[in-house]
Amino acid sequence: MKILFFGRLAESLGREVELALPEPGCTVAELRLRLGGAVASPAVRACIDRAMVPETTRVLPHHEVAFVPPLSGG
Amino acid sequence: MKILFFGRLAESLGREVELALPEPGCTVAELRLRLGGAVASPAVRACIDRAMVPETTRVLPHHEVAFVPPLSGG
Amino acid sequence: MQVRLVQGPFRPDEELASFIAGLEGDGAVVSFIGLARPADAEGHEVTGLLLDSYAGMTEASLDGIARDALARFPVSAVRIVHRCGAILPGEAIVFAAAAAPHRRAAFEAADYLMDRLKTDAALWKREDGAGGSKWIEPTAADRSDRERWSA
Amino acid sequence: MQVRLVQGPFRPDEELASFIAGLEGDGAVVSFIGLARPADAEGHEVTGLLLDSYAGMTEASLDGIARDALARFPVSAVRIVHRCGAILPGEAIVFAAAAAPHRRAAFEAADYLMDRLKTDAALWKREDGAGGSKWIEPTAADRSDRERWSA
Repeated sequence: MKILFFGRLAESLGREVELALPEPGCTVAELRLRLGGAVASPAVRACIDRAMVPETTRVLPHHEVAFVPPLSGG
Repeated sequence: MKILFFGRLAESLGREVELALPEPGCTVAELRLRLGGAVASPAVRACIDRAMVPETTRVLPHHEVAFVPPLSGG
Repeated sequence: MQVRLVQGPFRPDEELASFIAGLEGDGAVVSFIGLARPADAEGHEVTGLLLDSYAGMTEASLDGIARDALARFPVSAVRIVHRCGAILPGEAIVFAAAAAPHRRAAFEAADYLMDRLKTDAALWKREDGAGGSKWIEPTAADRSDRERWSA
Repeated sequence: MQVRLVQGPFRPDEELASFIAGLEGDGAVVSFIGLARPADAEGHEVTGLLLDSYAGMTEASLDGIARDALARFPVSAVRIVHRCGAILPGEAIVFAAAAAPHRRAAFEAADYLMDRLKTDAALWKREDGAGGSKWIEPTAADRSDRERWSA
């Protein structure tokens, strides 16, 4: 599945990476561990289908997953 | 001398009246008494040369005198 | 010119554009536009306003309010454009704007400009409607808004 | 459309004109315009901004802020226009406006829109200057401004 990045994460990791999701899916926290690096920072939030979600949320194959740094507003 | 009026005073009294000032001048309070009517209301303020003045100010022949109702803003 | 008393209609959008064009490096602009309402405080139709002014005194009162705002807040520019004379419903009565490096000062200065204009601008307003004409004075709310700044 | 995320430059004066044209009987309009500053918080030259956005999520965050303002204040209309992408110094970043029968609600709603936009808009800002590029996060002041509305 595709994982999207924004802001300074996109600058260091690119706009997206392709990642094989384990069979029964995994939690956001597990996905974050696999990605590691800048994504591991607690300031970075996970989004599923364009909404921020908690760490325990299960990621499924049809989800659009993104990791985003703190919002900086306008 | 001319006495100017604004707002609802101008509507009832006209934009200006001509008045003979007594020889050594007089105070704003005295002028107000002579004009009487709507001008006697304490809500009406006197102006000399386009600035509000207290009742004890002396009115002199070269002054521009006006009486104005409460300001109503924009 | 940043303070003007105008007899005829003016366009708030053009005031905003020229105010912004005159800025140098500010990040925040707050503008207030007062429009003539088609109804009075009791909901009765208003067909027009008359804003009586006193040449010289009215301009001086607007100038003083603009100067006070510049002295009181960390703003780099303010503008006041005020109509006088006959005004139709929907037309702009007043444009008041403030610009600053940061938004808090711009908001406070614009808010201050309007509270001062409502009580301290030398203007006398008459509302004309089907039921006759009525001269307006500052409301209790206008006076208490004004009091916020007297500390 | 009252909420728009736009890629290229927009004109705040045109936004103000069309916002006012769509009103029906309101007496008060407050608008905020945020301009890209030519210097950063430390006074160093900024040659441009990049506002990264997430298609769908960013628009939804702006919509939510506009809806919250309409629900929270007695205002009849609000508008948010926000740039994304590359922005040059002096260009408008954001236009946020509120209209109401009376000025207090219009001021508070516009103030609220900006405090929310600064902390809750799904945008990521990079300042580019001679000394390099820097990603910006909400300041302590932005966070405490946001807190004013959480009661």
